[in-house]
Amino acid sequence: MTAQTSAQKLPLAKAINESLRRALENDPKVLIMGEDVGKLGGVFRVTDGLQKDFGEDRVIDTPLAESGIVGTAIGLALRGYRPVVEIQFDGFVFPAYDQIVTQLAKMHARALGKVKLPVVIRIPYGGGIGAVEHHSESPEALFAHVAGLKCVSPSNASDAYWMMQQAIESDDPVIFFEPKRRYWDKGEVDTSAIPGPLHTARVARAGTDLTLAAYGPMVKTCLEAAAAAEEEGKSLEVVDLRSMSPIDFDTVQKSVEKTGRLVVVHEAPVFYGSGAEIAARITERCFYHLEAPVLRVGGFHAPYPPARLEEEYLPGLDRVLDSVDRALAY
Amino acid sequence: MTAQTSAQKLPLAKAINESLRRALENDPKVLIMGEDVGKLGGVFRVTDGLQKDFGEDRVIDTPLAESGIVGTAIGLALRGYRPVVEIQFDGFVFPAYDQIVTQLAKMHARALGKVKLPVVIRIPYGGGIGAVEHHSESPEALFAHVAGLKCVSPSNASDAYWMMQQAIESDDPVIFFEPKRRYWDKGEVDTSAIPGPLHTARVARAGTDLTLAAYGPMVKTCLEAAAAAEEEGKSLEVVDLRSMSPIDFDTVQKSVEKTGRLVVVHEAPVFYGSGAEIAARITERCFYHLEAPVLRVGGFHAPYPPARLEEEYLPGLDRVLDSVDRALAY
Amino acid sequence: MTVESTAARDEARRSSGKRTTAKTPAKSAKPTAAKKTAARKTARASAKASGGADQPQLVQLLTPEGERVEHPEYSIDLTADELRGLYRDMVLTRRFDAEATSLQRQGELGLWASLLGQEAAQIGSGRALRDDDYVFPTYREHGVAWCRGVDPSNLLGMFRGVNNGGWDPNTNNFHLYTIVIGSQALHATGYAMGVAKDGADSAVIAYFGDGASSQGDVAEAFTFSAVYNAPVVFFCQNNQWAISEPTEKQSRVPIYQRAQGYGFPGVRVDGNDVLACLAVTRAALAHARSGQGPMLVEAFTYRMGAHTTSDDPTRYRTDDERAAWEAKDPILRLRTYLEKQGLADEEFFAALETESEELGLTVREKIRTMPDPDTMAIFENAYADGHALVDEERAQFAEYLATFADSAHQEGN
Amino acid sequence: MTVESTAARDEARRSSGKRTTAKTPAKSAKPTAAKKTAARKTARASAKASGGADQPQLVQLLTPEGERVEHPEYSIDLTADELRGLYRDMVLTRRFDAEATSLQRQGELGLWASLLGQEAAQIGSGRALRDDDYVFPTYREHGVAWCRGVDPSNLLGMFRGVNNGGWDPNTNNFHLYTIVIGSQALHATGYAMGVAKDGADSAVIAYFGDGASSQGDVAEAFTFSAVYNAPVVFFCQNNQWAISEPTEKQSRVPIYQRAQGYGFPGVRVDGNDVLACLAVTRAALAHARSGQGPMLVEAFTYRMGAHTTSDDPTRYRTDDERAAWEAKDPILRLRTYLEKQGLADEEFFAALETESEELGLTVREKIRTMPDPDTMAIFENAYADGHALVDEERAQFAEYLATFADSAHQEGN
Ligand SMILES: Cc1ncc(C[n+]2csc(CCOP(=O)(O)OP(=O)(O)O)c2C)c(N)n1
Ligand SMILES: Cc1ncc(C[n+]2csc(CCOP(=O)(O)OP(=O)(O)O)c2C)c(N)n1
Ligand SMILES: [Mg+2]
Ligand SMILES: [Mg+2]
Repeated sequence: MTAQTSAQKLPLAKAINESLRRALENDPKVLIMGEDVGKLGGVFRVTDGLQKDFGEDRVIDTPLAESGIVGTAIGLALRGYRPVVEIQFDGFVFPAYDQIVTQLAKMHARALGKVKLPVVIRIPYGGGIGAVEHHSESPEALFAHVAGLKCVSPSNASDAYWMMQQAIESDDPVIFFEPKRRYWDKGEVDTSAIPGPLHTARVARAGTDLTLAAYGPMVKTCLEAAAAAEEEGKSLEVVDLRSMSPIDFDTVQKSVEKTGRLVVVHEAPVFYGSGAEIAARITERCFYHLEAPVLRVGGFHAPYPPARLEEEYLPGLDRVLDSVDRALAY
Repeated sequence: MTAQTSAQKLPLAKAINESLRRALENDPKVLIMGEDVGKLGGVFRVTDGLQKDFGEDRVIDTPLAESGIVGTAIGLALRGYRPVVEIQFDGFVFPAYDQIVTQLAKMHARALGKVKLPVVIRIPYGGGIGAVEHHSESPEALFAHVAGLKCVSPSNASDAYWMMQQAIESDDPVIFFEPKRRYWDKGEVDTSAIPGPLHTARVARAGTDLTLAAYGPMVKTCLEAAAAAEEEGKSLEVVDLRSMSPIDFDTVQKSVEKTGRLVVVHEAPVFYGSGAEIAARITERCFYHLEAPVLRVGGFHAPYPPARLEEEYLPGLDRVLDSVDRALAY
Repeated sequence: MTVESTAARDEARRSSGKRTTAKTPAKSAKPTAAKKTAARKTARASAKASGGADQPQLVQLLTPEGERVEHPEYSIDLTADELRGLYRDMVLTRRFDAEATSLQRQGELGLWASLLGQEAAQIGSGRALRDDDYVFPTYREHGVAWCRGVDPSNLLGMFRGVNNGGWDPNTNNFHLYTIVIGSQALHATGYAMGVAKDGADSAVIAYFGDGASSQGDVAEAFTFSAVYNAPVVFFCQNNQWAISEPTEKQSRVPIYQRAQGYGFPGVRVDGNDVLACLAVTRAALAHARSGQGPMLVEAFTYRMGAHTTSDDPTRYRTDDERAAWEAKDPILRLRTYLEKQGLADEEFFAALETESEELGLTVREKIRTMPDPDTMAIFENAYADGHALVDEERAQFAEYLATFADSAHQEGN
Repeated sequence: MTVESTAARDEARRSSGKRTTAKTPAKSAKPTAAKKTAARKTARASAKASGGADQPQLVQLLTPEGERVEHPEYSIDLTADELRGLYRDMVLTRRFDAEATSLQRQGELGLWASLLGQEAAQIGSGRALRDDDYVFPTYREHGVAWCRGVDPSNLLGMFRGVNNGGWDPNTNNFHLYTIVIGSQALHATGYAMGVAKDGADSAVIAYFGDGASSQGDVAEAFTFSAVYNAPVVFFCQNNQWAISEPTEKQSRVPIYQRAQGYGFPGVRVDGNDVLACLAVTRAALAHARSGQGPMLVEAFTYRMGAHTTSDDPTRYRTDDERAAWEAKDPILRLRTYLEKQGLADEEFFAALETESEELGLTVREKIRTMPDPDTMAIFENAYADGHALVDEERAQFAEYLATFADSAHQEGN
């Protein structure tokens, strides 16, 4: 069994590092670009050692200008390269938003399919690390709403490794949201296992009473909530969505048809968040199965608070379980 | 009755023009800024004549740089001005997105309330005018999701006049979405009538069988649909939301509690659109009243198509009525 | 140097040629640094005055009166054939442009952005390019498209509303028209970074306007291209207007000077002089090719017509200004020169007149028979690898449309 | 010129003084245009070399060895008291900064961005300001904050995570720290446009770093301020690093030259020379005040420490570099000068040492007793006029929290 030999326990950040390394090795057209991705290896060390091994021509420290980074990545993609761009923190993607929304997302359609834009934009996102302003945002809905983009977020090291491989192989632009507070969480990564398709959800824990749907950093929270609920005799199913655009509604639907109840959990503000889309669509698909309205747990409609308040702001075990109880009370 | 004397029939664009004029007259701190807003009076003539009457110091033609326009408007607001910024077309707001999301929206909170940001950003939005790419976008969800902003859209001349007055008076940043394809629609404007609060919805047509909720350009479409449905013996209530952040859920809830069915209509893509938020929240509020899932009619998850296809892409009478039928079939 | 000579090309033009720094011709590879102008200590009032009296020296090789003049840094030596070719390019471009304007008036196009007055800037720069070079245009580069061999009627698709860009960018190394002002400057820079990585000696050219010079994206393109020494030429057509705003609303000094502050040369050329535009762009491209990095060319010209067919310039500028610029017409001056020098005869002009008319007719014919896109094209090419939701929506919409077909069918029964 | 002299101020500082162009002192209002440097025709290799050998002339009034030198354009004449004041400012700022760094190590702060090495740039420019001037800082302007009289412990709030900015910007005309690189340059420009509209003769100063110079927002600020002739000084502290990236990754020519291309003067000053920073900033502010528009000051300095306490500079730069810059220490050179000239005695230095220690203790004490924000502060100040959803969420969350209180209470029963 060769699979055995290629499995190793890695922190999520290191899994991405290994995945980038493999992509750089396999395809000379793959480039890494961003602020401090070179010698420093990125502020989270996700690109650690890559410039040393692949050179400054392939692992590129860029000027401090996000629109410039994405705009030139588009040009490089038009020339046949496959740039993997790092945005240093979630809150700093907005200067690049115009290039992403009006150019990157639309250019394939604009050209009637004649050009491809295989650009991956890596964004370490979400809170929980005690950071200052702009370092804890969860802007995924602002990208998932935009046609032409795909958005994914791994919740564990193995998915991080494989989803990055698949994102880089994709001929579409992919916004790759990395759950920064899980960077140090270790998980088994089998670099020879053949993964399923990029945009499919995964039942992370089976259950019968209620479905929790989440992605990225909140999957762990939901799994903890499910474990806690079990002690109270409640059986929760946890679906790891993995992809926010497209969303694998079939897997969620199947789960909800079984459990009859759904709670969606994300760090982003609830208002206009991904939970709204999931609630709306699952309610339509499962109207006669739902025994309670789809409930949502997420951030409040207020700017992300200073670090000393983030514990209260972020959905944690208690808030998830509170919503579970509310849903079960219907 | 003085109200009678101040009423006049105006196109929606002209109603905004009159409203801006009144604001410039009443408050020396009000400024108009944007590309071509001066001599030209804007590409839609919404600022027509204002520079002539109020001078270049108050009606300011800016360099061609949207981030610069919004960024300097923030500085002017900090100095005590009340800038009303024009973005020439919906698709050109994105270079300013960073300033809007990371600065304008958050600065009041960042300063613990010590500074105010009374900036209005006017965006002519939506399709239906046969324009080229980037001139027909409906990006409201991308702003409504962002805490710190308020988002409104009038559907008729009178609301346009009054909502602009109220937006300028607001001490919060307001994104003012102007339904450009309704600019030429005339309506009665009573400049002396005292309006209701800015963020309340309005029942535009009473009905009993189903509620249609919309804002901006789609209100007219919904009213037409309701009229058509009446001929088929269906009584549709139309709620003009007027505000996308906050949303007046109470008014929608009240309507849905009566009708038991809701269809939300907007031009923006359905996926992660405002309809999702409304569906999710109203389903939660009216779980036992709803006889059908909340259905949504809107744009598809594809870049806005070339003009020759926009009739098919945009929600029209037929697509609204199709969803009405589907909802009534439950 | 004619459109026929390039139009038929179908293969991708990516050159595999390696960069050969030594090969660069000594003369043309040595563009001068921009004239140094001390930063002006402008008092508030004078900040508004610019673009007028104190214009810096333009590079000019052909005066408005049709006289050939020499320039110490830029020279050109063209055959009669080449000169007639440039003339023909300008005339046909203008004819095509006029045809498009009238097609718009007749409702065949939703909009048209005329290049009237900017033919020399576009043909001069366009003819300086090699096949393997790559072009990133705005929405007004019809003359450059012509030089690249893009079928003119293809340019009309987006203005008619049947598509957002109707050609394969890689067939003619001519990217799609870009509407969001300034964004293509970064694409060009990135593409040029790729060219350099490939070790090719191609160059890239990014077109933009005077208004665009204010966009942060253009500044970032200057920064990136300078830092990476990317082989890109920034070609700014300063036609003195950004819709209704004169250039003073974008800069208080001539735009070519911007380059200096980023560490690369900038030069201002008479944008109505096709010979100077050709010579300067050639030099700038050679500069890029030879590994010296970016260069900014400001072609000082004039937008003779409205911004687009939706615009009404009478609201913001006087006829006098236009009249003054008519005397500097780019086509007229080359014709005068050709005639005075006996480089073209009546026959040539007559034949060109006929060719012009034929081009007009062909374009008119093509546009009138241009099919509307299929409804389901809404869903095509949203993604290269597909997207589950798009598939779902496509299927639902097809079903929805079928209900009409059915009812029509039933009614027909 | 001490912090006490300004700290107590409470009223808003907006000056009602009208601009009086004539009043400007002849000497300081005449800053020179940046030295003209021909745009360099840099070959690929040499594009990477910069910031090193061929540095342009810096404005310097006090050498690293503590010698007073004269400059043809910028002069300064300070009393002994003023000189000691500058020294005291720098020493106390450094002490405060060191205290914050150690508070971070002890877990009292989540992060700290040290200004170590940049004291002269900040105190020199900060002390050039008038009360009615307005400051837009980055996240590192602790020395400028000190000059403005902002209580130093207030600066710590955001680094401790109790708020995102703990002072009222209008009390000291010192805007909140801005983290999104470059965006404050536009706020400063807009504010300055407002100052001009008010007819006031105040000036505005925008701080940013060498890395920030690449952001489109900074370029747009240059454009807007030039076009509107806004009274703003752009003060770029080129500390030669943007986290791990050296300045060559941002520009291939010195940053002060950028200004010229936008039509206003740029000047490079020795950023470790407090006298030169004061003189040059005074001149730039006078330039702005007198209606001549913006000016760019590049203070060439060095980030002695890590980017922030999260950073590990050993990964990307050598100790040698730091050692070389230690010899240019801004505090040391002023001390040498004060001592050599007999402008300060042992008593002064001893008293300052005591004051430093006291400052450290006060700050330490204040931070340790700084209360955590109330949970419900999450919902405060999201909007000025309220927002129905925020009200709803606040109420729901309070109810939710109450369930815990209740159960605790019940358990307690
Ligand atoms: C980001 C953006 N903002 C605004 C517009 C609307 N717009 C289209 S063309 C134009 C003026 C462009 O002027 P210039 O760059 O000088 O080019 P020209 O049209 O003169 O060729 C404007 C404001 C746009 N297309 N993109
Ligand atoms: C838009 C944006 N992108 C990235 C960052 C992350 N970041 C914080 S500081 C910094 C480097 C800034 O360098 P410089 O402008 O030279 O200022 P310095 O830190 O040296 O004072 C970076 C990349 C940010 N804060 N904002
Ligand atoms: Mg122009
Ligand atoms: Mg720096």
